[in-house]
Amino acid sequence: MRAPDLSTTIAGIRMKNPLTVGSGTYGHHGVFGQFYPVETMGALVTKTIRSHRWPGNPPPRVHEVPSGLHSSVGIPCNDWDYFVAHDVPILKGLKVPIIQSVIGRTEDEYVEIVRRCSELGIFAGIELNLSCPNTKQGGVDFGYDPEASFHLVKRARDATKLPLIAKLAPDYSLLSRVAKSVEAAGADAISLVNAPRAMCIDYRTRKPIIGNRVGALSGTAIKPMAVYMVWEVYRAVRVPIFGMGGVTDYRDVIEFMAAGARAVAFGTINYVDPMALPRALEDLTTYLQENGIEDVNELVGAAHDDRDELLIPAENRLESEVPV
Amino acid sequence: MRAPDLSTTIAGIRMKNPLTVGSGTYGHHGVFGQFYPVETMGALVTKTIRSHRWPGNPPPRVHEVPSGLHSSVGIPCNDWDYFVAHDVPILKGLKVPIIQSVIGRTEDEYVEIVRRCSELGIFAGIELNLSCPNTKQGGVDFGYDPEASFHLVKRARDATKLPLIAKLAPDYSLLSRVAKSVEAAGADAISLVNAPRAMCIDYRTRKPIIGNRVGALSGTAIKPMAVYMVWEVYRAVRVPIFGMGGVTDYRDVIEFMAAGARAVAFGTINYVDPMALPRALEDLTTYLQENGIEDVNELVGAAHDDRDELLIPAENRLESEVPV
Amino acid sequence: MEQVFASVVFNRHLTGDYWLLEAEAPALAASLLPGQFVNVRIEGSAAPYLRRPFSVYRVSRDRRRLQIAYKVMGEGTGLMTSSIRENGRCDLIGPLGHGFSLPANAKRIAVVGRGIGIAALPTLADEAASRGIEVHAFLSARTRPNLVALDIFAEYAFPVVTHTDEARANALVTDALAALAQKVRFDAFYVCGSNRLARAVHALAQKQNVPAEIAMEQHMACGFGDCHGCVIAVNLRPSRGEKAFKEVCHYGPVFQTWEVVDASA
Amino acid sequence: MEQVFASVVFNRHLTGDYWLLEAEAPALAASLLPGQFVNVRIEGSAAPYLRRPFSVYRVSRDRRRLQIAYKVMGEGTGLMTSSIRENGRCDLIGPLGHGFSLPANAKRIAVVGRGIGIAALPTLADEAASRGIEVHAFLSARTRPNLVALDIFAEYAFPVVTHTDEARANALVTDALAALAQKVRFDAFYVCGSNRLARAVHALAQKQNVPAEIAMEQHMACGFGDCHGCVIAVNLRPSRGEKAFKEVCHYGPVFQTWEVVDASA
Ligand SMILES: Cc1cc2nc3c(=O)[nH]c(=O)nc-3n(C[C@H](O)[C@H](O)[C@H](O)COP(=O)(O)OP(=O)(O)OC[C@H]3O[C@@H](n4cnc5c(N)ncnc54)[C@H](O)[C@@H]3O)c2cc1C
Ligand SMILES: Cc1cc2nc3c(=O)[nH]c(=O)nc-3n(C[C@H](O)[C@H](O)[C@H](O)COP(=O)(O)OP(=O)(O)OC[C@H]3O[C@@H](n4cnc5c(N)ncnc54)[C@H](O)[C@@H]3O)c2cc1C
Ligand SMILES: Cc1cc2nc3c(=O)[nH]c(=O)nc-3n(C[C@H](O)[C@H](O)[C@H](O)COP(=O)(O)O)c2cc1C
Ligand SMILES: Cc1cc2nc3c(=O)[nH]c(=O)nc-3n(C[C@H](O)[C@H](O)[C@H](O)COP(=O)(O)O)c2cc1C
Ligand code: FES
Ligand code: FES
Repeated sequence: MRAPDLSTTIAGIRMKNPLTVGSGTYGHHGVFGQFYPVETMGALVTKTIRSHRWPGNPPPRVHEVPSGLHSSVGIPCNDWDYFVAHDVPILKGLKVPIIQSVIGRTEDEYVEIVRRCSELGIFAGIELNLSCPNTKQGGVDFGYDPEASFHLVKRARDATKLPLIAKLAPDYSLLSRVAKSVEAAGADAISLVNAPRAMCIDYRTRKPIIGNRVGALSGTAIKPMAVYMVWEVYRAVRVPIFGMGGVTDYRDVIEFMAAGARAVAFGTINYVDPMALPRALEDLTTYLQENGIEDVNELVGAAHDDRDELLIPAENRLESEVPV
Repeated sequence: MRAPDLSTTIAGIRMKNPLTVGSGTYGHHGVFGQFYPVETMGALVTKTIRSHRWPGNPPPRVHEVPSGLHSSVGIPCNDWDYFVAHDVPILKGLKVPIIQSVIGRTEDEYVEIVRRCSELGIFAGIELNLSCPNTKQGGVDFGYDPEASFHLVKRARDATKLPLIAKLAPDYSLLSRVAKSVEAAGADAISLVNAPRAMCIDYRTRKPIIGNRVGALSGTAIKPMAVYMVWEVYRAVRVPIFGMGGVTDYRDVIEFMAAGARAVAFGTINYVDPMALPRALEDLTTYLQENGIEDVNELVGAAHDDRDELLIPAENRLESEVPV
Repeated sequence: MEQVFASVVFNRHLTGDYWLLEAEAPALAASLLPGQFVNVRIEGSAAPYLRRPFSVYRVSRDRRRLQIAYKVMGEGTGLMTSSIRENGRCDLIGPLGHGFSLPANAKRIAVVGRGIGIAALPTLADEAASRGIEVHAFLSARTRPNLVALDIFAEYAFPVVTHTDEARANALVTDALAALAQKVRFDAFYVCGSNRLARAVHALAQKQNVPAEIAMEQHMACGFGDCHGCVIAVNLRPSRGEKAFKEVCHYGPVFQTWEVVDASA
Repeated sequence: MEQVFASVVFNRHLTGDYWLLEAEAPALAASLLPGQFVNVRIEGSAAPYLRRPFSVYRVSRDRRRLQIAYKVMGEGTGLMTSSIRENGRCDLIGPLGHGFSLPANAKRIAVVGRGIGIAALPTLADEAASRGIEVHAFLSARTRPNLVALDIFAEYAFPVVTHTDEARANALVTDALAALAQKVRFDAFYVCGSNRLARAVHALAQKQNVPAEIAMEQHMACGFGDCHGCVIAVNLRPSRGEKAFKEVCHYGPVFQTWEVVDASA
């Protein structure tokens, strides 16, 4: 039997297989490939960077919960000159498409970091981490506000010719509307989910455990919600989706792809089982072979009986609903 | 040492302790107290009823996930006459405040079932399950729409003099706004969280596992998110909160109370460990004693260093923001 | 129905893919009726999350102990083999559900089981034997070692017809029953563990106008009627037509075959 | 640094609350430096979710095997006692972090440990012994059986001062060190397992102007620098002032005492 074709193109980025990593979950202080060659994956998504130095959140930053990780790292970051001097030369040497994740506290900061990253000429795409409170607009995350995310993505769109991926956090009420907003603003793909906000309180002290009080929840525990959200967004937009949230093995990869993801990211599992991605790649290949699937892209959206008979109502899909 | 005072009053309902059950997770076809006297708990929240007969969702309805339950039961319901003939006499016999949970597919259905339940004169309160798609308004759940939930609660408010509790599902972007809406509309308390939407896909068939395709996620897995949401809503509104989501033991009760819940509900755990609630009650009593806490209400909000130095920004708390 | 922390007498390999768990649980064993089940919690481990339902395989003569014969399928049953230990305890809820009914003046019945379905039949055989009813067993499995309970039917010298896929992949064990039923009269049929066998038994029962019961399975959350999770579609009348969802743990696991055969079609 | 599925030589109770795990892992053992650690995955169970970090307690002479001395604290270490079995395998990542450094011409050092902190010291003692450096050990624990590693220091006939809370609740084992340090010269101090002892050692080291190192602990997700989860606040200069967050798994676990003492205050 012919070897299945694992390659895919997402947001114009050609990947030799649909597997990648969640921003911030792979890569050691600029060192990649500690456990296997980084070229094993279809694309590398790097840790989110900012336009300025940032120490990150106070410890403790991580706390184990059943089937998951509760954490609040706060996206620590060196300054731009350090990044250029230290990280860029390393990234240049990698033979894998690199998607650089970026964040800002304001629209201007987002645009600035997008522009700088673009100019480096080494990235295959840029991922906008929209999980930052928009302090000018009442502190709701950009990614939780259809209008703010529209404007932000639109300005980032104007600042770069690179494929632009908007990364959304889990949400229920506005998820599809935000997805449509970023699509309308020119995002080439949507990445979801970022880790949802969460809190653990120590019953002895009755105070939050994590230094930042509010943290995130990631890992296996969030998978059923993440799969649902990919499924919902797949029905709401036409741009491709990077799916993630609790992926641990090839079965999860298939689950996310069937829900509608064209590429799938390994996140928290990289901390626990660093060989999870290469193993999943092997197992996925075997699965495709055993099931007579010649092209991995056939898996995309397979859980939808009929993509056009959409469960979320038609009104929500009207272009006019997108804030402009 | 004096025995600690476990009693609390929430939404005007006097409970001899702050423990209750999540709607739909306790009570067997109108039979209560299979494992322990229902009077053990501070209040009984019954399974959501509708104003009409409803078969519920097709099987399979339940599926185990790591640290949680994925389910879609669909709130099956007998008709009103059956409820009056069969359930009401049983409920009348219970010596515990009963909060009847209700749902409708339209505002009118909600109002109708609230009115009928009120007239029975046997309930201590009514919980509005807002997790129903508002088909007239694009299919978004009432509870995910600040305006729709405001109008709905307002009409329910006019239809009953009983304490009214609005039950919200997990959300990020609009949660506080919805909480403020229902408070402004006259809800006496907020119950959260209902189980968030989720999906599991069988990697072999690549189709959703649950008959309804979309289901809910409940149990331990959602606890860190639920605690966060209680914490956030506690900072956004002044009405008391019934906290729930993955509670398994007294430590979780303390966690939810410290986050801001005045009463705490046991949900999915009732299926697995039906004696969890009475055991938690005992352990909570010991904890209070060992920590020299004389009144259980002292736990409420203990995780907040300063309730008035609110993390969610002031703009979000303006009454003018509430849709009217 | 109650929750019991039963003390484990033994938990060991039985035959084929099966393990046999015996526990001291007088409160459950005393009142257990044939075909009822228990819901087992795997303690000391955060996973699995839910209980696991199992038919009671056997009750000791003094009605103090009960047995479960379980097939190692996935995570839960896998952990049961290692975590439930002799002299340890086992968290059980039971007896659950509605079991088999034996017609008042029955003389002879046929029980048909396949795979793990067979595990529901010994309690019925014991009850039948105690009432002097003759039981004919028709048992089917993938492989010979997976034919559990042969020893139990042998105890009573009840005739047993067996079938394995290794031997005759496409035949049905009910073929032998159909043939026999032309010669001797059965007062009731019981089937468990296979849709194909259920349809065959139901057809035969209809033709002969005798009652036929089937023990059903469905994924469960609670096992005691509180979650509404374990429904199957059932016919409300033998003539079909109107249908409803019914909880297997509460209205079943035993149903009339006409209630369930073709109900979800 | 690599992931290894080490074959388990034994895993048994050591003393007090401690267990001792020995595994065949030449790839890790060969390159391991004193004070480095490994991150253990508890296999075959969905919980716990994360790995558990442990100092390497000892490396065999042939540098093929390594040992971990672990205290049974919670779910993870509890499961380690039952799920890691002789001849089974153990999923390890290591060697991790930066370990202790011995000054070039050191003749005599003092190691101070309390509780599980003691488990980080034997690899240092072994290295010192091999370089002919004399080690004085000052070990403290809640109870006498929890004083692990006494046998190891005895092997080399290194002098050991012990302290238990049972015996003298409020005294510090460093009191003895401070007294001795007035008479003999130590070329370096090492401390692990207690903030109070760390402060005392640091003060002494400053007074005597000798280097002092401390092995730190922090809750970890990955253990190999990828998650930025295990930071502590550190002083960037001995004179204090500017501070930064540094990852214990990457920049530590061993730090200079001036880096960490009072840094988070
Ligand atoms: C009333 C009843 C009686 C049963 N009696 C027996 C018996 O006597 N002997 C025996 O070996 N098995 C019996 N089963 C089936 C048994 O419950 C499953 O094999 C077992 O739950 C599998 O658990 P697992 O974790 O090993 O498998 P997994 O496949 O990992 O389980 C995943 C989930 O699916 C559920 N599940 C899997 N298979 C079944 C099934 N067939 N029925 C219901 N839920 C299932 C599990 O409970 C769990 O929630 C019975 C089931 C029911 C409903
Ligand atoms: C670099 C390093 C070396 C260590 N060396 C040893 C050693 O040699 N012997 C030994 O007995 N212990 C050692 N520890 C502590 C050991 O990691 C914890 O005791 C263990 O993780 C507890 O796990 P648990 O599941 O039993 O406890 P739980 O309290 O249930 O663990 C819950 C969570 O907290 C974390 N945690 C709990 N205590 C600690 C701690 N002290 N440090 C870091 N994380 C913790 C766990 O890893 C887990 O994520 C070391 C820790 C670090 C960071
Ligand atoms: C410790 C940690 C750090 C993370 N850092 C980032 C980050 O810098 N940027 C980002 O977009 N997502 C970040 N994430 C989110 C992950 O990329 C991913 O979206 C999320 O964890 C869900 O996937 P998972 O459950 O597989 O981990 C981080 C997650 C964790 C746990
Ligand atoms: C099977 C099942 C049925 C439920 N039925 C209802 C219901 O009828 N009405 C309602 O408001 N919530 C219902 N819930 C939600 C619970 O009351 C609770 O809000 C949720 O499950 C979170 O708590 P838990 O994680 O402790 O279960 C149901 C949950 C489950 C798992
Ligand atoms: S399993 Fe809960 S109702 Fe049957
Ligand atoms: S534990 Fe992940 S960086 Fe240290």
